[in-house]
Amino acid sequence: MNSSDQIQVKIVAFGIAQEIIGSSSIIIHCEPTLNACKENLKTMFPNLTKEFIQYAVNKQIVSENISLNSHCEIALLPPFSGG
Amino acid sequence: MNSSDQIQVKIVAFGIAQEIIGSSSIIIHCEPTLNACKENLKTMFPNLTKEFIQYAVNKQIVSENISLNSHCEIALLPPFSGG
Amino acid sequence: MEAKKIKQMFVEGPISSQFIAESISKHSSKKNIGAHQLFLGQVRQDEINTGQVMAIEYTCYKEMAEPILEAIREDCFAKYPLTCLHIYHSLGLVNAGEICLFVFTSSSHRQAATEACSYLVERIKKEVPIWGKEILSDTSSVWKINQ
Amino acid sequence: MEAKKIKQMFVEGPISSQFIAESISKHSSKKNIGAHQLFLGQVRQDEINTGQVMAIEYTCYKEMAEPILEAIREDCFAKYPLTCLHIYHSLGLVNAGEICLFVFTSSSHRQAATEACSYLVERIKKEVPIWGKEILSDTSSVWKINQ
Repeated sequence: MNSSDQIQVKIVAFGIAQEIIGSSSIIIHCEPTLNACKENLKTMFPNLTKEFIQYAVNKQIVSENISLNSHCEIALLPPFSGG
Repeated sequence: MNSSDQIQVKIVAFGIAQEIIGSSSIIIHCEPTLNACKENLKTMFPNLTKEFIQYAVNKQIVSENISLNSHCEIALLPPFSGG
Repeated sequence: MEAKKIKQMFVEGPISSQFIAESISKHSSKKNIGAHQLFLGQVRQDEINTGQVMAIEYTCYKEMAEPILEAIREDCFAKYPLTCLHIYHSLGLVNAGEICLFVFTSSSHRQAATEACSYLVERIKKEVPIWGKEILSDTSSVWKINQ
Repeated sequence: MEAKKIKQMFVEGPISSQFIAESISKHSSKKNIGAHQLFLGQVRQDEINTGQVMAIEYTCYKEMAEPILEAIREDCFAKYPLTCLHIYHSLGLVNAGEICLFVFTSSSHRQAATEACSYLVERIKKEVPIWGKEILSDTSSVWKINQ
Protein backbone atom coordinates (compact mmCIF):
# COMPACT_ATOMS: atom_id res chain seq x y z
CA MET A 1 0.00 0.00 0.00
CA ASN A 2 1.33 3.45 -0.76
CA SER A 3 0.55 6.71 0.96
CA SER A 4 -2.29 7.51 -1.46
CA ASP A 5 -4.28 4.73 0.22
CA GLN A 6 -3.92 6.48 3.54
CA ILE A 7 -6.76 8.32 5.22
CA GLN A 8 -6.89 11.09 7.78
CA VAL A 9 -8.72 10.26 11.02
CA LYS A 10 -9.50 12.31 14.06
CA ILE A 11 -8.12 10.95 17.33
CA VAL A 12 -9.62 12.03 20.64
CA ALA A 13 -7.86 11.05 23.84
CA PHE A 14 -8.90 11.01 27.50
CA GLY A 15 -7.31 10.57 30.90
CA ILE A 16 -3.75 9.31 30.82
CA ALA A 17 -3.95 8.83 27.02
CA GLN A 18 -4.53 12.55 26.66
CA GLU A 19 -1.48 13.23 28.83
CA ILE A 20 0.66 10.91 26.70
CA ILE A 21 -0.51 12.44 23.42
CA GLY A 22 -0.31 15.94 24.88
CA SER A 23 -3.59 17.01 23.31
CA SER A 24 -7.29 16.20 23.57
CA SER A 25 -7.53 15.70 19.81
CA ILE A 26 -5.15 15.24 16.88
CA ILE A 27 -5.41 14.24 13.23
CA ILE A 28 -3.24 11.38 12.05
CA HIS A 29 -2.71 9.62 8.74
CA CYS A 30 -2.99 5.85 8.55
CA GLU A 31 -4.07 2.99 6.35
CA PRO A 32 -7.84 2.54 6.61
CA THR A 33 -8.02 -0.05 9.39
CA LEU A 34 -8.21 0.26 13.15
CA ASN A 35 -5.11 -1.88 13.64
CA ALA A 36 -3.08 0.36 11.31
CA CYS A 37 -4.31 3.39 13.22
CA LYS A 38 -3.32 1.82 16.57
CA GLU A 39 0.14 0.91 15.22
CA ASN A 40 0.74 4.46 14.01
CA LEU A 41 -0.31 5.86 17.38
CA LYS A 42 1.99 3.49 19.26
CA THR A 43 4.90 4.43 16.99
CA MET A 44 4.22 8.13 17.51
CA PHE A 45 3.59 7.78 21.27
CA PRO A 46 5.47 4.72 22.60
CA ASN A 47 4.19 5.33 26.15
CA LEU A 48 0.70 4.32 24.98
CA THR A 49 1.89 0.70 24.92
CA LYS A 50 2.40 0.82 28.70
CA GLU A 51 -1.26 1.58 29.38
CA PHE A 52 -4.45 -0.43 29.08
CA ILE A 53 -6.40 1.50 26.44
CA GLN A 54 -9.70 0.60 24.78
CA TYR A 55 -10.53 2.10 21.40
CA ALA A 56 -13.91 3.47 20.37
CA VAL A 57 -14.79 4.18 16.75
CA ASN A 58 -17.59 6.71 16.41
CA LYS A 59 -18.44 6.30 20.14
CA GLN A 60 -18.62 2.49 20.01
CA ILE A 61 -15.96 0.42 21.76
CA VAL A 62 -14.38 -1.89 19.17
CA SER A 63 -11.97 -4.72 19.93
CA GLU A 64 -11.67 -6.38 16.50
CA ASN A 65 -9.89 -4.85 13.49
CA ILE A 66 -12.43 -2.88 11.45
CA SER A 67 -12.12 -0.63 8.37
CA LEU A 68 -11.98 3.08 8.87
CA ASN A 69 -12.83 6.03 6.67
CA SER A 70 -11.97 9.71 6.92
CA HIS A 71 -15.12 10.49 8.86
CA CYS A 72 -14.20 8.18 11.73
CA GLU A 73 -13.50 9.54 15.18
CA ILE A 74 -11.17 7.21 17.08
CA ALA A 75 -11.23 7.59 20.86
CA LEU A 76 -8.52 6.37 23.23
CA LEU A 77 -10.16 5.30 26.47
CA PRO A 78 -8.14 4.39 29.55
CA PRO A 79 -10.01 2.44 32.28
CA PHE A 80 -13.08 4.38 33.43
CA SER A 81 -13.01 5.77 36.93
CA GLY A 82 -16.27 7.61 37.42
CA GLY A 83 -18.10 7.66 40.73
CA MET B 1 -56.41 -20.42 94.18
CA ASN B 2 -58.33 -17.68 95.91
CA SER B 3 -58.28 -13.98 95.17
CA SER B 4 -55.58 -13.31 97.77
CA ASP B 5 -53.08 -15.03 95.43
CA GLN B 6 -53.84 -12.51 92.73
CA ILE B 7 -51.51 -9.70 91.76
CA GLN B 8 -52.05 -6.37 90.10
CA VAL B 9 -50.19 -5.81 86.84
CA LYS B 10 -49.96 -2.85 84.55
CA ILE B 11 -51.11 -3.49 80.99
CA VAL B 12 -49.97 -1.21 78.16
CA ALA B 13 -51.59 -1.60 74.77
CA PHE B 14 -50.66 -0.37 71.29
CA GLY B 15 -52.23 -0.17 67.86
CA ILE B 16 -55.41 -2.14 67.46
CA ALA B 17 -55.00 -3.64 70.96
CA GLN B 18 -55.26 -0.14 72.39
CA GLU B 19 -58.45 0.45 70.40
CA ILE B 20 -59.95 -2.80 71.70
CA ILE B 21 -59.06 -2.05 75.33
CA GLY B 22 -60.08 1.56 74.93
CA SER B 23 -57.06 2.86 76.81
CA SER B 24 -53.29 3.00 76.48
CA SER B 25 -52.83 1.52 79.93
CA ILE B 26 -54.93 -0.29 82.53
CA ILE B 27 -54.35 -2.18 85.76
CA ILE B 28 -55.80 -5.69 86.00
CA HIS B 29 -55.84 -8.38 88.63
CA CYS B 30 -54.75 -11.88 87.76
CA GLU B 31 -52.99 -14.92 89.10
CA PRO B 32 -49.20 -14.46 88.84
CA THR B 33 -48.55 -16.06 85.45
CA LEU B 34 -48.53 -14.63 81.94
CA ASN B 35 -51.11 -17.19 80.75
CA ALA B 36 -53.49 -16.19 83.54
CA CYS B 37 -53.04 -12.56 82.62
CA LYS B 38 -53.75 -13.29 78.92
CA GLU B 39 -56.88 -15.29 79.83
CA ASN B 40 -58.22 -12.46 81.98
CA LEU B 41 -57.62 -9.95 79.21
CA LYS B 42 -59.39 -12.13 76.64
CA THR B 43 -62.35 -12.57 78.97
CA MET B 44 -62.52 -8.82 79.55
CA PHE B 45 -61.95 -7.91 75.87
CA PRO B 46 -63.14 -10.81 73.67
CA ASN B 47 -62.12 -8.94 70.47
CA LEU B 48 -58.47 -9.44 71.45
CA THR B 49 -58.83 -13.10 70.44
CA LYS B 50 -59.46 -12.02 66.83
CA GLU B 51 -56.08 -10.31 66.53
CA PHE B 52 -52.51 -11.56 66.36
CA ILE B 53 -50.97 -10.11 69.50
CA GLN B 54 -47.50 -10.67 70.96
CA TYR B 55 -46.91 -10.06 74.65
CA ALA B 56 -43.90 -8.32 76.15
CA VAL B 57 -43.08 -8.50 79.85
CA ASN B 58 -40.89 -5.61 80.99
CA LYS B 59 -40.09 -4.76 77.33
CA GLN B 60 -39.06 -8.31 76.37
CA ILE B 61 -41.25 -10.34 74.03
CA VAL B 62 -42.19 -13.58 75.78
CA SER B 63 -43.94 -16.51 74.17
CA GLU B 64 -43.78 -19.10 76.97
CA ASN B 65 -45.78 -18.94 80.22
CA ILE B 66 -43.68 -17.13 82.83
CA SER B 67 -44.37 -15.98 86.39
CA LEU B 68 -45.35 -12.41 86.97
CA ASN B 69 -45.12 -10.09 89.93
CA SER B 70 -46.78 -6.79 90.72
CA HIS B 71 -43.94 -4.81 89.19
CA CYS B 72 -44.40 -6.34 85.76
CA GLU B 73 -45.48 -4.24 82.83
CA ILE B 74 -47.28 -6.38 80.27
CA ALA B 75 -47.43 -4.93 76.75
CA LEU B 76 -49.89 -5.99 74.06
CA LEU B 77 -48.13 -5.71 70.71
CA PRO B 78 -50.00 -6.12 67.43
CA PRO B 79 -47.81 -6.73 64.31
CA PHE B 80 -45.29 -3.92 63.91
CA SER B 81 -45.78 -1.62 60.94
CA GLY B 82 -43.04 0.96 61.08
CA GLY B 83 -41.38 2.38 57.99
CA MET C 1 -17.30 5.18 69.20
CA GLU C 2 -20.37 6.40 67.36
CA ALA C 3 -22.03 3.02 67.96
CA LYS C 4 -22.15 3.63 71.71
CA LYS C 5 -23.75 7.06 71.62
CA ILE C 6 -27.46 7.06 72.47
CA LYS C 7 -29.14 9.09 69.79
CA GLN C 8 -32.52 10.64 69.27
CA MET C 9 -34.04 8.42 66.59
CA PHE C 10 -37.68 9.56 66.71
CA VAL C 11 -38.83 12.71 64.98
CA GLU C 12 -42.19 14.37 65.59
CA GLY C 13 -44.05 14.56 62.26
CA PRO C 14 -42.52 14.15 58.79
CA ILE C 15 -38.77 14.15 58.09
CA SER C 16 -38.04 17.20 55.95
CA SER C 17 -35.72 17.21 52.95
CA GLN C 18 -33.91 20.06 54.71
CA PHE C 19 -33.18 17.78 57.66
CA ILE C 20 -31.82 15.17 55.24
CA ALA C 21 -29.66 17.79 53.49
CA GLU C 22 -28.18 18.91 56.82
CA SER C 23 -27.51 15.31 57.76
CA ILE C 24 -25.63 14.79 54.46
CA SER C 25 -23.59 17.99 54.72
CA LYS C 26 -22.43 17.15 58.26
CA HIS C 27 -20.48 14.27 56.70
CA SER C 28 -18.31 16.43 54.46
CA SER C 29 -15.73 16.72 57.25
CA LYS C 30 -15.36 12.92 57.44
CA LYS C 31 -12.80 12.57 54.69
CA ASN C 32 -12.53 8.77 54.86
CA ILE C 33 -16.10 8.35 53.61
CA GLY C 34 -16.42 7.29 49.97
CA ALA C 35 -20.04 6.16 49.84
CA HIS C 36 -23.35 7.06 51.45
CA GLN C 37 -26.50 5.03 51.10
CA LEU C 38 -29.82 6.61 52.11
CA PHE C 39 -33.17 4.90 52.37
CA LEU C 40 -36.28 7.06 52.63
CA GLY C 41 -39.72 5.67 53.37
CA GLN C 42 -42.49 7.86 51.91
CA VAL C 43 -46.18 7.55 52.83
CA ARG C 44 -48.12 6.17 49.85
CA GLN C 45 -51.62 7.32 48.94
CA ASP C 46 -52.88 3.73 48.63
CA GLU C 47 -56.50 3.00 47.81
CA ILE C 48 -57.99 0.99 50.69
CA ASN C 49 -61.62 -0.15 50.89
CA THR C 50 -63.63 3.03 50.79
CA GLY C 51 -60.94 5.67 50.57
CA GLN C 52 -57.44 6.85 49.87
CA VAL C 53 -54.69 6.97 52.49
CA MET C 54 -54.32 10.67 53.33
CA ALA C 55 -51.80 10.21 56.16
CA ILE C 56 -50.32 7.70 58.56
CA GLU C 57 -50.30 8.32 62.29
CA TYR C 58 -47.32 6.59 63.90
CA THR C 59 -47.14 5.52 67.52
CA CYS C 60 -44.48 3.46 69.26
CA TYR C 61 -43.63 1.73 72.51
CA LYS C 62 -40.71 4.03 73.07
CA GLU C 63 -39.17 2.39 76.15
CA MET C 64 -38.97 -0.87 74.18
CA ALA C 65 -38.22 0.62 70.74
CA GLU C 66 -35.18 2.64 71.81
CA PRO C 67 -33.11 -0.25 73.19
CA ILE C 68 -34.08 -2.38 70.17
CA LEU C 69 -32.92 0.38 67.81
CA GLU C 70 -29.69 0.68 69.81
CA ALA C 71 -29.12 -3.08 69.54
CA ILE C 72 -29.77 -2.98 65.78
CA ARG C 73 -27.25 -0.11 65.45
CA GLU C 74 -24.62 -2.02 67.40
CA ASP C 75 -25.19 -5.24 65.46
CA CYS C 76 -24.87 -3.29 62.24
CA PHE C 77 -21.59 -1.64 63.26
CA ALA C 78 -20.27 -5.08 64.27
CA LYS C 79 -21.30 -6.63 60.95
CA TYR C 80 -20.22 -3.95 58.46
CA PRO C 81 -17.18 -1.62 58.33
CA LEU C 82 -19.14 1.62 58.56
CA THR C 83 -17.98 5.13 59.25
CA CYS C 84 -21.38 6.12 60.57
CA LEU C 85 -25.02 5.20 60.67
CA HIS C 86 -28.18 7.19 61.40
CA ILE C 87 -31.79 6.14 61.82
CA TYR C 88 -34.76 8.49 62.07
CA HIS C 89 -38.41 7.44 62.26
CA SER C 90 -41.43 9.72 62.45
CA LEU C 91 -44.01 9.66 65.21
CA GLY C 92 -47.41 11.33 64.92
CA LEU C 93 -49.00 12.37 61.66
CA VAL C 94 -47.18 12.06 58.32
CA ASN C 95 -49.14 12.98 55.18
CA ALA C 96 -49.07 11.02 51.93
CA GLY C 97 -45.99 12.13 49.97
CA GLU C 98 -44.02 12.93 53.13
CA ILE C 99 -41.01 11.02 54.51
CA CYS C 100 -41.48 8.83 57.61
CA LEU C 101 -38.23 6.83 57.72
CA PHE C 102 -34.66 7.91 57.00
CA VAL C 103 -31.82 5.39 57.23
CA PHE C 104 -28.34 6.67 56.42
CA THR C 105 -25.15 4.59 56.25
CA SER C 106 -21.65 5.69 55.25
CA SER C 107 -18.44 3.78 54.57
CA SER C 108 -15.13 4.03 52.76
CA HIS C 109 -16.19 1.63 50.01
CA ARG C 110 -19.73 1.29 48.75
CA GLN C 111 -20.52 -2.34 49.51
CA ALA C 112 -20.64 -1.88 53.29
CA ALA C 113 -22.92 1.18 53.18
CA THR C 114 -25.22 -0.46 50.64
CA GLU C 115 -25.60 -3.77 52.45
CA ALA C 116 -25.88 -2.15 55.88
CA CYS C 117 -28.65 0.16 54.69
CA SER C 118 -30.82 -2.76 53.52
CA TYR C 119 -29.99 -4.72 56.68
CA LEU C 120 -31.18 -1.82 58.86
CA VAL C 121 -34.40 -1.21 56.92
CA GLU C 122 -35.35 -4.90 57.11
CA ARG C 123 -34.69 -5.11 60.85
CA ILE C 124 -36.41 -1.81 61.65
CA LYS C 125 -39.59 -2.88 59.86
CA LYS C 126 -39.61 -6.32 61.50
CA GLU C 127 -38.37 -5.73 65.02
CA VAL C 128 -39.17 -2.23 66.21
CA PRO C 129 -42.51 -1.75 68.03
CA ILE C 130 -43.96 1.01 65.85
CA TRP C 131 -47.50 1.07 64.50
CA GLY C 132 -48.96 3.02 61.62
CA LYS C 133 -52.64 3.92 61.48
CA GLU C 134 -53.69 4.82 57.96
CA ILE C 135 -56.10 7.76 57.95
CA LEU C 136 -58.43 7.49 54.95
CA SER C 137 -60.13 10.20 52.90
CA ASP C 138 -63.56 9.10 54.24
CA THR C 139 -62.22 9.77 57.79
CA SER C 140 -62.14 6.06 58.66
CA SER C 141 -58.84 4.42 59.53
CA VAL C 142 -57.04 1.12 59.04
CA TRP C 143 -54.04 -0.29 60.89
CA LYS C 144 -51.18 -0.56 58.45
CA ILE C 145 -49.81 -4.02 57.68
CA ASN C 146 -46.17 -4.44 56.60
CA GLN C 147 -45.73 -6.91 53.77
CA MET D 1 -42.55 8.03 30.07
CA GLU D 2 -39.74 9.39 32.22
CA ALA D 3 -37.37 6.82 30.69
CA LYS D 4 -37.57 8.52 27.29
CA LYS D 5 -36.78 12.03 28.41
CA ILE D 6 -33.18 13.11 27.73
CA LYS D 7 -31.93 14.60 30.95
CA GLN D 8 -28.96 16.64 32.05
CA MET D 9 -26.89 14.13 34.04
CA PHE D 10 -23.60 16.02 34.37
CA VAL D 11 -23.13 18.72 36.98
CA GLU D 12 -20.25 21.19 36.97
CA GLY D 13 -18.37 20.82 40.28
CA PRO D 14 -19.65 19.10 43.43
CA ILE D 15 -23.27 18.05 43.98
CA SER D 16 -24.61 20.11 46.89
CA SER D 17 -26.78 18.74 49.69
CA GLN D 18 -29.23 21.50 48.77
CA PHE D 19 -29.54 20.06 45.26
CA ILE D 20 -30.19 16.63 46.79
CA ALA D 21 -32.84 18.08 49.13
CA GLU D 22 -34.63 19.75 46.22
CA SER D 23 -34.51 16.52 44.27
CA ILE D 24 -36.11 14.66 47.19
CA SER D 25 -38.82 17.25 47.81
CA LYS D 26 -39.89 17.23 44.14
CA HIS D 27 -41.08 13.65 44.74
CA SER D 28 -43.61 14.54 47.43
CA SER D 29 -46.26 15.03 44.75
CA LYS D 30 -45.78 11.46 43.47
CA LYS D 31 -48.12 9.77 45.89
CA ASN D 32 -47.53 6.22 44.64
CA ILE D 33 -43.92 6.27 45.84
CA GLY D 34 -43.25 4.31 49.02
CA ALA D 35 -39.46 4.03 48.95
CA HIS D 36 -36.50 6.08 47.79
CA GLN D 37 -32.96 4.79 47.65
CA LEU D 38 -30.12 7.29 47.25
CA PHE D 39 -26.49 6.54 46.62
CA LEU D 40 -23.95 9.33 47.09
CA GLY D 41 -20.31 9.03 46.10
CA GLN D 42 -18.04 11.25 48.20
CA VAL D 43 -14.40 12.06 47.35
CA ARG D 44 -12.11 10.35 49.87
CA GLN D 45 -8.92 11.94 51.18
CA ASP D 46 -6.89 8.80 50.48
CA GLU D 47 -3.16 8.69 51.17
CA ILE D 48 -1.37 8.01 47.87
CA ASN D 49 2.41 7.82 47.45
CA THR D 50 3.66 11.19 48.50
CA GLY D 51 0.47 12.99 49.43
CA GLN D 52 -3.18 13.09 50.34
CA VAL D 53 -5.98 13.34 47.78
CA MET D 54 -7.19 16.94 48.01
CA ALA D 55 -9.65 16.76 45.10
CA ILE D 56 -10.60 14.77 42.03
CA GLU D 57 -10.89 16.42 38.65
CA TYR D 58 -13.45 14.61 36.51
CA THR D 59 -13.53 14.62 32.73
CA CYS D 60 -15.71 12.60 30.39
CA TYR D 61 -16.25 11.74 26.75
CA LYS D 62 -19.64 13.40 26.78
CA GLU D 63 -20.88 12.40 23.32
CA MET D 64 -20.30 8.76 24.25
CA ALA D 65 -21.23 8.99 27.95
CA GLU D 66 -24.67 10.50 27.43
CA PRO D 67 -26.09 7.75 25.18
CA ILE D 68 -24.58 5.11 27.50
CA LEU D 69 -26.22 6.73 30.53
CA GLU D 70 -29.51 6.87 28.60
CA ALA D 71 -29.23 3.17 27.74
CA ILE D 72 -28.49 2.31 31.39
CA ARG D 73 -31.56 4.32 32.44
CA GLU D 74 -33.77 2.53 29.94
CA ASP D 75 -32.43 -0.92 30.88
CA CYS D 76 -33.06 -0.09 34.53
CA PHE D 77 -36.66 0.99 33.91
CA ALA D 78 -37.21 -2.20 31.90
CA LYS D 79 -35.75 -4.38 34.66
CA TYR D 80 -37.32 -2.85 37.79
CA PRO D 81 -40.80 -1.40 38.49
CA LEU D 82 -39.61 2.13 39.27
CA THR D 83 -41.56 5.34 39.58
CA CYS D 84 -38.51 7.40 38.72
CA LEU D 85 -34.76 7.40 38.50
CA HIS D 86 -32.16 10.16 38.47
CA ILE D 87 -28.42 10.11 37.89
CA TYR D 88 -26.05 13.04 38.41
CA HIS D 89 -22.27 12.93 38.05
CA SER D 90 -19.85 15.79 38.63
CA LEU D 91 -17.42 17.11 36.05
CA GLY D 92 -14.47 19.33 36.90
CA LEU D 93 -13.04 19.72 40.37
CA VAL D 94 -14.63 18.06 43.43
CA ASN D 95 -12.81 18.46 46.76
CA ALA D 96 -12.33 15.68 49.31
CA GLY D 97 -15.51 15.47 51.41
CA GLU D 98 -17.73 16.67 48.56
CA ILE D 99 -20.28 14.63 46.59
CA CYS D 100 -19.43 13.58 43.00
CA LEU D 101 -22.15 11.01 42.22
CA PHE D 102 -25.86 11.01 43.09
CA VAL D 103 -28.07 8.10 42.06
CA PHE D 104 -31.72 8.28 43.09
CA THR D 105 -34.35 5.58 42.55
CA SER D 106 -37.98 5.52 43.69
CA SER D 107 -40.64 2.83 43.67
CA SER D 108 -43.87 1.79 45.38
CA HIS D 109 -42.20 -1.00 47.36
CA ARG D 110 -38.64 -0.89 48.59
CA GLN D 111 -37.09 -3.88 46.83
CA ALA D 112 -37.20 -2.32 43.35
CA ALA D 113 -35.67 1.01 44.41
CA THR D 114 -32.97 -0.73 46.45
CA GLU D 115 -31.91 -3.21 43.78
CA ALA D 116 -32.12 -0.65 40.98
CA CYS D 117 -29.89 1.79 42.86
CA SER D 118 -27.09 -0.78 43.21
CA TYR D 119 -27.57 -1.88 39.60
CA LEU D 120 -27.13 1.71 38.40
CA VAL D 121 -24.06 2.45 40.52
CA GLU D 122 -22.31 -0.72 39.31
CA ARG D 123 -23.05 0.01 35.66
CA ILE D 124 -22.13 3.71 35.90
CA LYS D 125 -18.74 2.91 37.40
CA LYS D 126 -18.01 0.19 34.84
CA GLU D 127 -19.47 1.46 31.61
CA VAL D 128 -19.50 5.24 31.49
CA PRO D 129 -16.43 6.97 30.00
CA ILE D 130 -15.55 9.22 32.92
CA TRP D 131 -12.06 9.68 34.33
CA GLY D 132 -10.99 10.99 37.71
CA LYS D 133 -7.61 12.62 38.22
CA GLU D 134 -6.65 12.69 41.89
CA ILE D 135 -4.97 15.96 42.82
CA LEU D 136 -2.55 15.39 45.68
CA SER D 137 -1.41 17.69 48.48
CA ASP D 138 2.11 17.82 46.99
CA THR D 139 0.54 19.16 43.73
CA SER D 140 1.27 15.95 41.84
CA SER D 141 -1.62 13.91 40.43
CA VAL D 142 -2.60 10.29 39.90
CA TRP D 143 -5.27 8.84 37.61
CA LYS D 144 -7.92 7.24 39.79
CA ILE D 145 -8.46 3.49 39.47
CA ASN D 146 -11.86 1.99 40.28
CA GLN D 147 -11.66 -1.25 42.25
